[in-house]
Order: sequence, then structure tokens, then C-alpha cells
Amino acid sequence: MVTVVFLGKLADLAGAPSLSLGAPLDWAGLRAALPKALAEVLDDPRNRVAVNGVLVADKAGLRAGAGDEIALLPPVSGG
Amino acid sequence: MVTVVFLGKLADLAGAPSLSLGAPLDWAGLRAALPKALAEVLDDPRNRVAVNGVLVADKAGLRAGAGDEIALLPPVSGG
Amino acid sequence: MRDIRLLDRLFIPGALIGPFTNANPGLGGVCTFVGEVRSDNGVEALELTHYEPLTLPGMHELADSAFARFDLMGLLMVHRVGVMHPGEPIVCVSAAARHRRDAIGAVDFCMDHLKSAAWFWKREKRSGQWHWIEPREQDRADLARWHEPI
Amino acid sequence: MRDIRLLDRLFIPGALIGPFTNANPGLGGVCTFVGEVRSDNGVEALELTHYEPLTLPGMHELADSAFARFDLMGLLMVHRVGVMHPGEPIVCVSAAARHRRDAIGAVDFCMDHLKSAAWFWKREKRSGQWHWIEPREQDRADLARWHEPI
Repeated sequence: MVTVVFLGKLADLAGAPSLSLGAPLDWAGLRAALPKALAEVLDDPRNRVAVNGVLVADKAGLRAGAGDEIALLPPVSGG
Repeated sequence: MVTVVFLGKLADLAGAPSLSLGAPLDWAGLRAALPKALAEVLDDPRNRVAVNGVLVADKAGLRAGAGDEIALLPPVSGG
Repeated sequence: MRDIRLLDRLFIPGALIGPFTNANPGLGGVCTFVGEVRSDNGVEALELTHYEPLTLPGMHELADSAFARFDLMGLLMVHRVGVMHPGEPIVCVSAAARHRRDAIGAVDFCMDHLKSAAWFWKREKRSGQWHWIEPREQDRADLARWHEPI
Repeated sequence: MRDIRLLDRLFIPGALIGPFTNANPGLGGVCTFVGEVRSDNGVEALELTHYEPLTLPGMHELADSAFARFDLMGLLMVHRVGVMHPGEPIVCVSAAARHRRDAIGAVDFCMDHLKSAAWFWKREKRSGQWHWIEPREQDRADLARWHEPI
């Protein structure tokens, strides 16, 4: 399984702080497994993606295998 | 009498932290009453003069009467 | 001396600063900033979420940048996470240096980066409702100060 | 809340900062700088002389300027005079504000002015001999930062 963690307001859109999806998982597979509104929000380049704590430069190239953790990171908050 | 207070290194040049001089006192009278080396140092515009806690803009116009306190102030020290 | 921490409960900045100062003998100055939860706009509570694999490593990278940019002897950087109430400290950054400009500059630098670039998400509770806090243009402008040619 | 003092004996900055912070409820942040006597160059002691009729009024004028320039809730400015030894605090400036940039800026501003424009004369004892400390070009440059158009 792949764990998907939602941070900040993305957790509200997802309705949960995390979910588990089958491995392997790519960007299209991730988007397809999420609520449509959330999938569209993720296309905004200000929302970043990390795999196992490492930021992904190109979301479309996302690849995650069994045991990996994907984090979906909205912009950090201001002061 | 007029009290003359020497601050910082001017106290070393004067040999004392303060002295009393007869009133009234003007700039020429003050210079004449001080050691020559100190009088010359006072001409340096970086050395300021205050009368009763108020800085004097024009040293040559100094006038002090009985009970007044003249302070001779070298540049303040750096950090 | 370097002390970087995420704390999930109330902390007393003064209890950190004394030992930090003593741990840097020979220092010329210590600058400390403590940020507290304000009760502006009827804020009842503030919640900070972090993401463990990014947040603490990010704070260590920020400390590396501060040590590279300023002549520091020590740096303390402590950030609360979880639910806080008005008047509670959120963040404490303290820098010890031989010279004051390095200590003050490092605190200014770390605070600007913690406020606008660190991996924290905040929401405020007002009238019983939670509201996410969005990035602020002012924070971006503050951060940009450090990217100009020096 | 404004607390401006000259002290002729050892003080503990932490004992001042707690009450100062508590005296400014609703603040967003407090920035504090504490300067200590360094033991650089074999300094055994430092003596600070002040001139009562100018020094304390000058510090109050500096506080006025800081309140005019920054959006402050409180300002604490404490300076030692007399003979001090390495490791002892010389100066403590603390600014409380709703926003961090005002608190940090006010401390930076006050320290630059205290270091180069306040009515203090310093001498250091090295190898048993006292040496007057002259103005430093760096301090003048630090001060000049605040006179540029803003």
C-alpha cells in the first residue's frame, strides 16, 4: 500500500488526514483515487508533493511503491 | 563658583574629574584656567560642551554664572 | 551550540534562554525573539500542523543557512506545534554571537524564514469555527529582503 | 509600558524580561538583545562613565524616537554603568510589539544608537592598565543606516 498524507486545508478537502492506496501509484492513479475537487486543486503548482519526505520537482513524474508515503502540501501559512 | 566636569579621557588630561572656578566664566576664561594641552584639545569640535545639562552649540559663546555646571564631553566610545 | 526543536506543549522561553546563554561563554551579545499567539480578531485558539519528515529537517537547513550567513556562536530555534491559546509562546529564536549585528541579523533572518517558508500550516478558531491561514504578501516581501544582492 | 534605567550594579536580564513581557498583554512578539562584556584581547574589566544630566535624558529621547518610528507596545532599555567584568551584562533592550518586524527593528535601532550616540565613555583594563575606547567607524556606519530615506 501507499500512504497518502494530506496537510493543511487539503485534509479538509480530502475529508481525512491520510488514506491508503494500492501500490504502485503514479500521478494519474493518485488523481483518479481522490475526490474531483481535490484532484483539481492539486494541479495548482503552489501545492507541492513529497515522496518519503523528499519534494518532487515534477508531479506528473510521481512514482510510489509499496510502503512509500506521499505527502500533499498546500502553501505554508503566513505569520 | 562654577563647577567644571571632565568626562572620559578629558578627566585624565585634567588630572581630576572636576574642578571649581570663579564665576562668571566665559570660554577664554575657561581655557586660561586649564592645562594648555587640555585647552587645545577642547578646540577640537568633536569635544562638546554642556552647561547645566544643555549642549552648547557655539563654544566661543559660553557663559556660566555662579552655581552653573560646565561639562566637557569627548566623543562617546564605540561598541 | 545549536538547539533546534519542535515542541507539542507549552514552553517557557525564559527557561531556555538562560541555559542557552550560559552554553556560549565568551559571547558579546544574545538576541532573542519570542512570538506569542495574539488574540486579534477574536482568536480563541491557533493550531499548527507540521509534517515530520520535512518540518524539522527544514529548520535544520535554516539553521545551516544562518550559520553560513552570520558569524554565530550559538542558535536556539524552538517552535510549537499543536493547539495553542492567546498569550502562549509559538516560537523562540535566540542567537549568540561575538557581535550584536550578527545576533540581531540572524534572529531577523530565521524569523522571516520560519514565518513564510517553514513547513507549518496554521488555522485559527474564531467563534468556534476553524479557519486556515493563507500565505501573506507581507511575509513574502519580508523574505525577499534576504535574496537581494548583499 | 516603558522602562528606561541606568544601573550601577550587576543585573540579571531574565529577571527583567519576564515582568516586561507580562506588562504588555496582547503582544505578538518580544525581541530582546543582551550585550555582555567580552574577554577579547585580555580585557580584565570595563568601566562605563556616564554624565547624569545628559545620559538618562538621552536614553529617553532615544525611546521617544523608537516609539515614533516603530509600532511598539513596550520598550525596556537598561544600561549598566561603573566597573564590569567579562561575562557580565552591559545592556538589555527589549521591545514588545504586535508584529515581529517592529519589535526586531526597534531593538536593532536602539542598540545602534546606544552603541554610537549615547552619552557613555568606556575604558578597558588590560594587563592592569586602563585604556579609553575610541569611537569606531563601524558603529558610525551602523548608525548611518537609520538616517537614509525610508
